[in-house]
Amino acid sequence: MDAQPRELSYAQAIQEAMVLAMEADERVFLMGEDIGIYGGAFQVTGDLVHRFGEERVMDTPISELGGAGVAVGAAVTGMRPIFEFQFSDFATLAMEQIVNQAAKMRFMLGGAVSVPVVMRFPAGSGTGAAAQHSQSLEAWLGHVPGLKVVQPATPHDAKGMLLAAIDDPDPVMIFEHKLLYKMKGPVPEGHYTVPIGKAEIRREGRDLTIVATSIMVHKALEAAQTLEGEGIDVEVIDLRTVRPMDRETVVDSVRKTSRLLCVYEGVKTLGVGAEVSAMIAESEAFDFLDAPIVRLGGAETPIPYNPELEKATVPQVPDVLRAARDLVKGAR
Amino acid sequence: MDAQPRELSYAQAIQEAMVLAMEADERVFLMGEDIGIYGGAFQVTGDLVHRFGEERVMDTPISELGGAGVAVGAAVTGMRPIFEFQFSDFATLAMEQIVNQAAKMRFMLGGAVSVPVVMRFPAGSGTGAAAQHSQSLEAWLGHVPGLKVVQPATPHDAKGMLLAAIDDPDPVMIFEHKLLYKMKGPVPEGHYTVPIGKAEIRREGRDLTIVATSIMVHKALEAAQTLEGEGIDVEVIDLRTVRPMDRETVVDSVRKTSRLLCVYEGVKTLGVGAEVSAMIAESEAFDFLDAPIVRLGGAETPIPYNPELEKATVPQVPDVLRAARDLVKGAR
Amino acid sequence: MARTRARAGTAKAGANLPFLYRHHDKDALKEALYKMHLIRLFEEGAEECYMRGLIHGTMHLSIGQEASAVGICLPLTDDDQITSTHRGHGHCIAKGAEVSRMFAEFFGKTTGYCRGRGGSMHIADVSKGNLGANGIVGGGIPIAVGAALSAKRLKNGKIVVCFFGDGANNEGAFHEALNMAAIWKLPVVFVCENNQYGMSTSTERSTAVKDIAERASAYAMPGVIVDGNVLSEVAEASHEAARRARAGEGPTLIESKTYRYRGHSKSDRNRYRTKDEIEDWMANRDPIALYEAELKALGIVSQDEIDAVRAAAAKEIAEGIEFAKESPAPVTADLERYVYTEPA
Amino acid sequence: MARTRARAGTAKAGANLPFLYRHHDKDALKEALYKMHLIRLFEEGAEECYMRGLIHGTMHLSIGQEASAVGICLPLTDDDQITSTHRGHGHCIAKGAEVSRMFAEFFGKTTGYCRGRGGSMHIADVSKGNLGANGIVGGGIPIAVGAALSAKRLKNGKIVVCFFGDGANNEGAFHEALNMAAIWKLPVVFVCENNQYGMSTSTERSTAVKDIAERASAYAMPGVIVDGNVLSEVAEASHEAARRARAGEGPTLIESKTYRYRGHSKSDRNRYRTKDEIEDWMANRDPIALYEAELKALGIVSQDEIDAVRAAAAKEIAEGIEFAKESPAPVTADLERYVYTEPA
Ligand SMILES: Cc1ncc(C[n+]2csc(CCOP(=O)(O)OP(=O)(O)O)c2C)c(N)n1
Ligand SMILES: Cc1ncc(C[n+]2csc(CCOP(=O)(O)OP(=O)(O)O)c2C)c(N)n1
Ligand SMILES: [Mg+2]
Ligand SMILES: [Mg+2]
Repeated sequence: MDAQPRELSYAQAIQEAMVLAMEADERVFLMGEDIGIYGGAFQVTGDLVHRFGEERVMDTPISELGGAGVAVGAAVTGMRPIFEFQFSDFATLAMEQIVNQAAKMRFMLGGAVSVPVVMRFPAGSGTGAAAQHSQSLEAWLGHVPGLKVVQPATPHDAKGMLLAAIDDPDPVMIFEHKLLYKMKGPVPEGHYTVPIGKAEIRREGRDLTIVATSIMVHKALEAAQTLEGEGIDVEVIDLRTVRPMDRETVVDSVRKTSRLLCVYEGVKTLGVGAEVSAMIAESEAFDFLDAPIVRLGGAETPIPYNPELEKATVPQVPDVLRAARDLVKGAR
Repeated sequence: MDAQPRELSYAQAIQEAMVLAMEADERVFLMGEDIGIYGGAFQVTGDLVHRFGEERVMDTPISELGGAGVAVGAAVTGMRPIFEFQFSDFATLAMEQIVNQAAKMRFMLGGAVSVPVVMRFPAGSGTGAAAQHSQSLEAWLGHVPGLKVVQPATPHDAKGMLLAAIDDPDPVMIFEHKLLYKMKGPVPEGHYTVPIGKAEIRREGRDLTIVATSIMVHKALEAAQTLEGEGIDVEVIDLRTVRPMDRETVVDSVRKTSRLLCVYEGVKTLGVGAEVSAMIAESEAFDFLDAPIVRLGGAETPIPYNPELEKATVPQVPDVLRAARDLVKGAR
Repeated sequence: MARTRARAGTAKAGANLPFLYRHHDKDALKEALYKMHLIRLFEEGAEECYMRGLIHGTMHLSIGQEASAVGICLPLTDDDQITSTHRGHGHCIAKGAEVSRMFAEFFGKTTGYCRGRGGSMHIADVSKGNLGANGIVGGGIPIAVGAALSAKRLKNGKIVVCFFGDGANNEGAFHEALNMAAIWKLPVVFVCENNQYGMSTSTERSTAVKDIAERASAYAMPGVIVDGNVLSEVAEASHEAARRARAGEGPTLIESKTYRYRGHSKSDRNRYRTKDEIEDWMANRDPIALYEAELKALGIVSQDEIDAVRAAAAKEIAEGIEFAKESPAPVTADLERYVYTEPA
Repeated sequence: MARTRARAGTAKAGANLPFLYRHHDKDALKEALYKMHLIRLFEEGAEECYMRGLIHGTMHLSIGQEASAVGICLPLTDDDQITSTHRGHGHCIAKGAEVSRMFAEFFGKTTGYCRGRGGSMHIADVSKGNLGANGIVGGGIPIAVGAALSAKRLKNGKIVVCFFGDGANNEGAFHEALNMAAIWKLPVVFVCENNQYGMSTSTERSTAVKDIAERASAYAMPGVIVDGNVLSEVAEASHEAARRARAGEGPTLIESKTYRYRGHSKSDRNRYRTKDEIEDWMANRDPIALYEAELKALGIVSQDEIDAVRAAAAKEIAEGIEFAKESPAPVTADLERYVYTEPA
């Protein structure tokens, strides 16, 4: 290729997806706290209110439960809302509408309706915002039939998965890691979609499979680079979707590498990695396993304010390196 | 033993624990919707309001978020509230107070306070109450550091774990399966506790370990009985606690039996069995595994109203039998 | 703060008649009576089927509240939408659903409105604008506001009626939703059916204000109190609220004071209220009896006609139950259908 | 509905003086001034440390709102309790916290009130009755009601003050909590610090009523509006609400109208309000300037004394920052401490 592909930040990529969808479809609109003139807590909506007006870039009062419910009600009656939680932690206020209503309405009504709502959740730690502004709660929603749950790790996927979510007739929950918003990467122009439910092999390798999610994909790739120098050939899979999980891609990889390491930021216990591990332990890949399945997840603690403690709470590159080496060398 | 041990229903056992605690400690009180004159949706509080008065058996308005928050505030300032959710599904309205406040307050304040609140969640399907009154959400709370989460399976444990929970300085979440409330079993008189964090081996066996939770313990035991006749010797572990999970008991069992089946009612994906499986797959028991770790969990659907569909949604005894036979015979 | 509802009619013959009789012709008045009977008989039929083990689960009957459901829905078109509650059979019928498909749903059959997946607590008829009952107290309130937002954005002329109970008015969802409806001036009518108890808890014990309509002032919207057992009063308030909504004047909160005869659900021992209280309502304030007496006193409908209306409703109910019985049950192979939208 | 606050004093010398000066002696008046300066200087110090990279994360400064925090806390004892907000530094100082340990917390040190685990958004001083700031808008409101329930049950004579912002008044938690406080007549004072914006969203755009105090009527409790920049007005309303709470008369809602000078947090570009608006408040309604002018006009405190008060506050701040800098940081080995209560 000659031309350098265009680079956008993750936040810009999301914004571009929203612009394309709003231009293409009058029914698409944005709701959330301070997404208008303020541009969103993370400047994802930016100046869109000037372009599309207050009716399509709607500031809501600080009412997460009601706001999510309004989005659900609008979705079920013909609109295509994209609801931004200011921080994913505030989903705790809206679980009723997300889980009891959005996820189940189609089923409870025997297929009479669809609920094409998209919800965006800025998630994760690393900003010094402490325990109530740093959680990774994707595992909760991944546990809920009726929802689709994704965690794009790159600007490319952030745009493509959001466009796929908007096209999707069912509720799609998008977890965006706050530290990724400023990350840049190639993003194609125009409309394209990245399928929900398909993992992506970010790096091929033979010795070990690392399944990572969201920001951990980049830490895994960084570790893989270092490990390459040590003669350890790592395959890195970006899980991308929590529900429905891409069993096939992970199974195939583990059949090849015989070793599996799951790296995720959410609390280790009952986090996404628990499902990846269990999915493999009951799959046909089990017989190919040469070593225990290891998980690197968040510590069993709320996210602390102090920056050193905060970093120690979630997996870092050295942790990945250590775990990978131990796994490959059988030094457990 | 000569004297037949006294039998109580699961609901009576819980009530007895509350009575003992309220008699022993003025600070213990009950809060919840319709727990007073109505006696609670499942008659767990029964006539207690007549005995202890409306101040200690407090009917709340239909305000789950606020009610849970009041319990948290009371706990942190010297009282010992026991908060009853009418159905565990309504926890979706109170996740903010449970997860952001109760679970994290001690940590966020650097140890300056404790939050000795007990919350009770009538959970599970089987009553024809459909998708919004039948969920099993223990995995969500099991994912949250700062909480302790238990699922007593017998009247004995329902009383003993509730008493342990009331004594506990930290927030304890108790998931009670609605279909267990009427089940009878031996319950010792007086005060005793069943430790939080300890699984219980309900039946010893050599061929296969079944880790079951809540009502599934009884289905597993029933299946084990049948399998015994087929020459399959099953060890049944009642997990009892989701957080902190008893690693040791399960690891020891799997080292002995080499096979693990997890049986739980919650949605399979990211349910409690995912953690049990992952815990074993990364443990020293891995090397002893002779077969994949199999999970029988709830179907990937909301709970349907129709009773046949409803039954098909969660594991039943024949499902356990089938899975156990397949596992032991290697017929996967 | 509660406002008075009455608006003087222009002076003409019949100007002193209650609202209902000024605005509706005999056919419509008979149709309203038919629906009230249909609801009452539906509830009684469902109750009997439940007792006989034909219906499982739980159900919440609205016997005694028929004027509220029917009166509120009178000014609505088939395109207008409602959100309903756990006590939603009456709303569903008032909005035009077929009782046969409702029974089929309670029997868990594929011909039911929810194909047997929802049951009583999720009864809906989207084709007639009923977006569904709700198992979550207050769960439908924000959804109604969202539906009203759609109507405003899509400029489709629809309005939305949001039913909920007195108990629901203490949920945070009520507060958040009414505030948003007000600031955005949405075409929605909030109808609090105050039957004086949320399960066992009386409004005195649960709610800081005496009249729930008082809370309307916290959202700068009109709050109206009506006797929910008097069809004309309910219809008049609904008419005016619907007019406001259609005219873009924003939401209204109607408090419809009524009473449920039966227990909260099938497990209720009725310990929180006296037999006398129940009997007083049944004997002296029954919405159907009140309406029939009025129709007769005004010489609009005769007793014979009333009997015929009731008999026709009874026939529809009996046929509906038969239909439900004979309908097929879903097969477990279809368990995972309708969780997601099937690709077209 | 908002009530008038003023209560005529009994006729005696000084009866026409504003409330504050009738009820507090010179020492107390100077102490209040000291606290207001301490808050202002604390915020400025924290801001500077943040700019210089000594503090990370985010913070919400209460510059401009000093009279509200100090005036509300005036009638409280050390045993009384408060719940605070994300904009909670002022409340914390007004309730008696040491600025050194607050700075230490912001610096993430073990000597901080939260041992470095909480930071600005969770600043607390339980020893002085501050149950903590809260990162969740509205999160502290039900907790305050629970604390008031404890006080009532334990009969310990404590009252609870619950601070929250105008934005928080649209959360469901506000509604549910105020209703419960009212029906149970709990000893709690709700203080809505209406600084006219929730982040970027003005109350006009977010809230259906003009005055948040109007919402008190939805909970049958008194609603009081005060000029939150006038210390005496705030103190008078707080005094009366505290009296009611102590007397078992139940909760009060105080709306304290004020203004924040700084952006919502460090990432705010102030696009939703004009520079003129900000400057007008700073020039003409500054709470410290107003109070100082009054003290001087009434001849209670001289300019020299004021200067000395300010200098003393500045010294305390400088020493606090030094203390924080020199304090030790937590070690990562302790990461999992304080998640659960350690066995005694
Ligand atoms: C969020 C939630 N809380 C509690 C319940 C249990 N519940 C079902 S109906 C009901 C009473 C509702 O009272 P009200 O709103 O007055 O309606 P009514 O039953 O009187 O028609 C309760 C407590 C529920 N379904 N949802
Ligand atoms: C539940 C929740 N929603 C949103 C936020 C993000 N947020 C933090 S402060 C704030 C504005 C709060 O406004 P207000 O209550 O008026 O307090 P102020 O900042 O003006 O002091 C918002 C939206 C949050 N922290 N918690
Ligand atoms: Mg009611
Ligand atoms: Mg504000």
